[in-house]
Amino acid sequence: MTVPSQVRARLVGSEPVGAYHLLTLDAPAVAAGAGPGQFVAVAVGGPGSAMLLRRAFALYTADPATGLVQVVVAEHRPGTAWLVHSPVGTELDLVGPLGRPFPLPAAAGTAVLVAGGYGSAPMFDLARRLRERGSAVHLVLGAATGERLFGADEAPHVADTVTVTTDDGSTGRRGLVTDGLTALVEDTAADVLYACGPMAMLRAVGEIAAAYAVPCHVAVEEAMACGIGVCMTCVLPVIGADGRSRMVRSCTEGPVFEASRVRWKDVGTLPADVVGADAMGGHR
Amino acid sequence: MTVPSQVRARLVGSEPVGAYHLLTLDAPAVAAGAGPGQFVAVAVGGPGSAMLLRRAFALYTADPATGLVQVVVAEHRPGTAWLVHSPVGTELDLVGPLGRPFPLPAAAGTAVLVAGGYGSAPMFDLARRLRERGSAVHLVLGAATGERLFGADEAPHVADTVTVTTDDGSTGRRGLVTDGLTALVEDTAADVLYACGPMAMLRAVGEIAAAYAVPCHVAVEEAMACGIGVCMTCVLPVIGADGRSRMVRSCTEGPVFEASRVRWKDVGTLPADVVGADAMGGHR
Amino acid sequence: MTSLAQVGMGTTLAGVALPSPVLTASGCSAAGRELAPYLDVAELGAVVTKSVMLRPRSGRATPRMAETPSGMLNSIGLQGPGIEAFLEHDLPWLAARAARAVVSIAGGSVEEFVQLAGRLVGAPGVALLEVNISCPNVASRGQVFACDPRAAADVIAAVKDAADVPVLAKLSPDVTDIVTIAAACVQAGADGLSMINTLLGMAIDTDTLRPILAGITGGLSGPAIRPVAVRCVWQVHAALPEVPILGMGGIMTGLDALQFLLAGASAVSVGTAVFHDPSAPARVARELRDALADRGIPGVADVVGLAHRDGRR
Amino acid sequence: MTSLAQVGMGTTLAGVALPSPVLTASGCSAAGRELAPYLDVAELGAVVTKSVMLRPRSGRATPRMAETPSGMLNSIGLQGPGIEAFLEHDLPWLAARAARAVVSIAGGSVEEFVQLAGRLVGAPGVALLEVNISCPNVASRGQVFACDPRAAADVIAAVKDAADVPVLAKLSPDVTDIVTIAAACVQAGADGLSMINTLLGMAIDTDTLRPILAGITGGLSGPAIRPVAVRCVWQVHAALPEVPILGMGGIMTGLDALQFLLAGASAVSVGTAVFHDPSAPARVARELRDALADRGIPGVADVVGLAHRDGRR
Ligand SMILES: Cc1cc2nc3c(=O)[nH]c(=O)nc-3n(C[C@H](O)[C@H](O)[C@H](O)COP(=O)(O)OP(=O)(O)OC[C@H]3O[C@@H](n4cnc5c(N)ncnc54)[C@H](O)[C@@H]3O)c2cc1C
Ligand SMILES: Cc1cc2nc3c(=O)[nH]c(=O)nc-3n(C[C@H](O)[C@H](O)[C@H](O)COP(=O)(O)OP(=O)(O)OC[C@H]3O[C@@H](n4cnc5c(N)ncnc54)[C@H](O)[C@@H]3O)c2cc1C
Ligand SMILES: Cc1cc2nc3c(=O)[nH]c(=O)nc-3n(C[C@H](O)[C@H](O)[C@H](O)COP(=O)(O)O)c2cc1C
Ligand SMILES: Cc1cc2nc3c(=O)[nH]c(=O)nc-3n(C[C@H](O)[C@H](O)[C@H](O)COP(=O)(O)O)c2cc1C
Ligand code: FES
Ligand code: FES
Repeated sequence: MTVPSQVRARLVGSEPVGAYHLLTLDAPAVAAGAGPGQFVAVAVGGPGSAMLLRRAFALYTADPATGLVQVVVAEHRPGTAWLVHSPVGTELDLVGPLGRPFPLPAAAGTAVLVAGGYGSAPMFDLARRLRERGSAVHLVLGAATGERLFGADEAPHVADTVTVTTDDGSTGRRGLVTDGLTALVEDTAADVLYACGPMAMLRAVGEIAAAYAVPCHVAVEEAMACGIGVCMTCVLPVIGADGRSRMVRSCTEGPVFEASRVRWKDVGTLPADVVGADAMGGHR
Repeated sequence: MTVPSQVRARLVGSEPVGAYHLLTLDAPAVAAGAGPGQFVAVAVGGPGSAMLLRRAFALYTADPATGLVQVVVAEHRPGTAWLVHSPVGTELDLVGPLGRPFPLPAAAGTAVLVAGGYGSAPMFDLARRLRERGSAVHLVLGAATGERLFGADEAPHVADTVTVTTDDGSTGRRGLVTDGLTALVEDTAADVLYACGPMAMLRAVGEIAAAYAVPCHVAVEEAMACGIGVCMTCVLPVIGADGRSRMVRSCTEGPVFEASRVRWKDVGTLPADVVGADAMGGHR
Repeated sequence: MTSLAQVGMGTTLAGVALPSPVLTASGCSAAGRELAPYLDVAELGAVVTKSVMLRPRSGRATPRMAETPSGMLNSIGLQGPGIEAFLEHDLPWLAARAARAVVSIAGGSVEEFVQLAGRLVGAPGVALLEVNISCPNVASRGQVFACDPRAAADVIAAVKDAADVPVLAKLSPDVTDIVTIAAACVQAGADGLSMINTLLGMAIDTDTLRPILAGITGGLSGPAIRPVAVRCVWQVHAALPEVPILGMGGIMTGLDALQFLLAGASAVSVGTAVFHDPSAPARVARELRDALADRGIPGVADVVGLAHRDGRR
Repeated sequence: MTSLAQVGMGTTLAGVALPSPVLTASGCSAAGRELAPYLDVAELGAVVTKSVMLRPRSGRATPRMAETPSGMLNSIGLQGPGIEAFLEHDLPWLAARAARAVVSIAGGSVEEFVQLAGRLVGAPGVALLEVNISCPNVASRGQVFACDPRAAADVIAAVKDAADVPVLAKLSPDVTDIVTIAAACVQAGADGLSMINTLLGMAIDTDTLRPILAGITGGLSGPAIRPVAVRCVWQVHAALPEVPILGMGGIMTGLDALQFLLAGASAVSVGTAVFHDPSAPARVARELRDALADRGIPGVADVVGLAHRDGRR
């Protein structure tokens, strides 16, 4: 795995794209060797900021040749607001690439990629890499509204087929991103699924994959305080190779997990059979 | 006295001037009715700032016709650093005009104005007003270095004579601003002194004024948490009309005081004869 | 969505009806007069006045404050003109504007507290007394009343006897178990609790290599302490759900105020925020009203303590 | 001005010589390994490891954190693999890199602490034990050891007996009188004190109208609490000037670290700052060295507790 770097990265581009902002950063050390599904952690608020914690963003592009990386940011609360309003030229403190990338299959085959909202960001690089290795790629993009789709225009360039859905029908098919997925998996005889987006979507994709006994890799999004594996805030219950469940760090052991390993319905709870749950007293 | 306003003021100009930054703000409500010696209090750091307290700056200009006010800012620590690096167009939260201005004499006469460093900021408007009322104005500007003089070029336009001193002799006469002051007061038969600058300088000017029995108005600079009179952080021991000393707020009852009223050597202490010192227990 | 006009902003604090749940905090708005350029004091829930003592007090030497990350330290030393001047100049100004006063009193002995409460009997516009027990008790070598349940209770019981309006005990967070102190005050007759006062803190000047404050230690306030304040309100409301709470500590926005109401406060005080924004108490009330409307909540009374229950009503 | 190379960065903590006064803080750098891309763990004063318990622990449900103004709340619940895995995987990694380990231990009973100390006897690279007594005592209905002088002393005395390295007692600021707890720990044999642990706090989600943390309350850390931490170090050093202190709480910069040394700490831990800047412990040490050089101070030893004395040496 690539060793992450901490760099001061110049913001060289910042432009609105639909409901999002596309930020381009000059960060050669981060761009070198980053894989799709990895993320960067950005300090926000500038000097004198009351915001201590970094914000995590999946890499949309990472070009070792130019040294540029791009992220797609949804303006949410103060940290992301500061980021999207930072003028070009701002120096950002960036750590990355972090986490494990989507694993690429050993042999060429047929992959279905499913993304919700800005969850599409890592899918373009993933699609390119899969096609480079000879796989067929079918890309499904969904969002609440057309504005919240990211990359629908670019999609046909990286995928063999593209399906677009929106909850309100403003763009593409009306409905959930998962609605036509069963048919697609069947029709394309998919032998691997990849997904990135809201937890409910990941879970649904994972269930479809399980029904067809197809491997499914999903990138989760858990609140992270450190992003580098030292704080234990970003955990979720994951079943290990030994069949036992553990609270696993999504920043270092994820954000990409095999969907069948994640105990979706127990996320946000402490299942009694998780390793070490029996030892929990009232400690904080 | 003018009632202060709280306004969102657009930064319309920001330029380095020697060691300082001259900031121009569009703030008609503040500009209307401000007098020399009054100040504004500016919130710093933008949204998500860890800096809670406003920073105080003396008004350099306040033009009711254009609605513009100007302040001269020395970059010191994070709050002033943020201010001087704020791009033109930034909206600043401004409260002012605050405090009491320098009192103007009832009759025309001869005034000596003494300023140290950015303490000259309020002196130009004061000089103009004194001359409008027929007074002769002698302006003494001093600073550690030539870089830290503010307004030496403008000075001849507002004063009858200008004396410039620097500690290092890089501009004007070498020495302290107070060095030639006794002679000047004597030569001009000054009948009022005004001063703004570091505490040690104010005290020295006050002593010279006392020696010649000339009234002397000085603008002090005490650390202020609120600037509007509600917190009691900005006090110094001042002798009242009844001869008794009190801890007096420099934001509302100052920043301009009659020098002979200030107990200079007791600033930063709690003199036992101050009203209410006898009641002090261990309360915080 | 509830329409803005429909949001019920009235609240009841220790039996006293207030038109708004947003008050000033003691020591952060003097006696209200200085805020007049920035807001209408009569529209506030009440003006909580700077703690007044019997005699005039000079306060401490300067420096009296230090800015800290998202907070500040103060060591004012309860500077003030004493109760007589307060009765003569401050209360009448508020009464003339139909503003409600919550008068904060401070003393070094039970007797001083009692005298203060006595002097305030019948004074115009006094809605409540707030008893600042974060004062050193002269009789026990300066131990702060609020740090000892018995000392706290003694003060409250005595003030309760002397006062003609409901009494709030103002608690310090600098204790091992705030619920014990709260319960002692309630037992002694407190009609409600104000919490929290500042945390004891200090800062050292890395140039002079000495403490910044002339008083060495000082009280930490501002958003930095808000999580501690919300926790105190939560704990006390959980243990004593019937006891009215005036919550404070780091409130800067309407959503901050909402956190305190959800934790169990019936009203809130806005303190240090005034130094950042002199219109803060009025702005916080507006923002709170907007937040309630956005969430379709009919009024303040509907959210008090709600976070202890099911969440979404 | 002292030249940079001349500044003596070595310090002695509870009798143990450390090459730098800047350490990590327990729970904020795991066991050091994850910091390797950002700094050289061997150059740190020591790595203070996440509090380890006897058995593997899952930690709490999520959400486990909330950002607050200049701080954060955490409610991890001491997730960890237990002492055996720690001895097998974590300590050897540090020892192989010639890094010093301060091993933090946590238990629910005196017996658990003793067993942990026993298992660590002879373990490689252990410079000190840090005893995290901010744990609920199972025997007294969950009251935190650090909040009761007797319970704290019992743990420390027992660990002291079992351990073969000097022992630091890690104190909680959530007490009425930290000096009493400090003195009890020292009396019981603590070779030094670590302070402070987090403050108990909480935050409420104004959308769900429920506490943010799954654990409801959590520990407040970061610059927000620095004034409280400096005050605790100051008070304890004033009362017990001979007792070595490892100071922590909101250290982000070299000047912040200097405040703790001036207040009386012989070394400092950098905790939450690591989440903001993974290189923080190394950066803080560099900035501290620069600050000492700028001030013409020969070394760390010259500033420990200096703010209690005349100021300018
Ligand atoms: C691995 C990963 C990849 C991500 N990729 C993207 C992306 O490509 N584009 C994008 O717009 N967003 C992405 N996010 C979510 C993004 O990190 C949050 O929206 C952002 O941190 C919110 O910051 P804020 O200041 O607006 O919100 P605040 O609510 O003020 O943030 C407060 C704290 O909570 C954390 N937090 C809040 N919401 C989230 C969230 N949804 N996920 C994780 N942490 C959160 C913040 O990091 C911060 O520490 C990703 C998150 C993770 C964990
Ligand atoms: C009435 C008045 C008029 C002033 N006029 C000017 C002016 O025209 N030009 C100018 O450059 N400066 C002026 N100052 C000083 C200016 O307010 C401080 O330099 C500035 O607040 C420092 O902010 P900082 O963030 O750089 O420093 P920090 O040290 O980070 O400030 C921390 C806190 O201390 C306060 N503080 C620090 N230094 C001072 C100081 N010297 N005086 C008052 N408060 C201080 C700040 O307001 C803030 O609350 C004036 C101060 C007062 C009281
Ligand atoms: C400068 C200052 C002076 C204060 N004076 C008093 C006081 O006289 N009496 C009192 O009970 N509390 C006093 N307080 C505490 C506040 O009323 C309030 O409890 C505390 O600051 C927390 O709220 P905040 O964070 O909104 O300021 C003072 C606080 C500050 C900052
Ligand atoms: C996420 C997190 C986990 C922590 N875990 C522990 C722990 O296991 N044991 C311990 O003694 N302190 C723990 N602490 C407390 C820190 O060691 C430190 O005392 C406190 O955070 C104050 O320092 P800081 O502000 O530099 O973080 C933890 C703090 C945080 C933020
Ligand atoms: S975010 Fe800190 S361990 Fe994952
Ligand atoms: S600065 Fe608050 S009273 Fe003067």
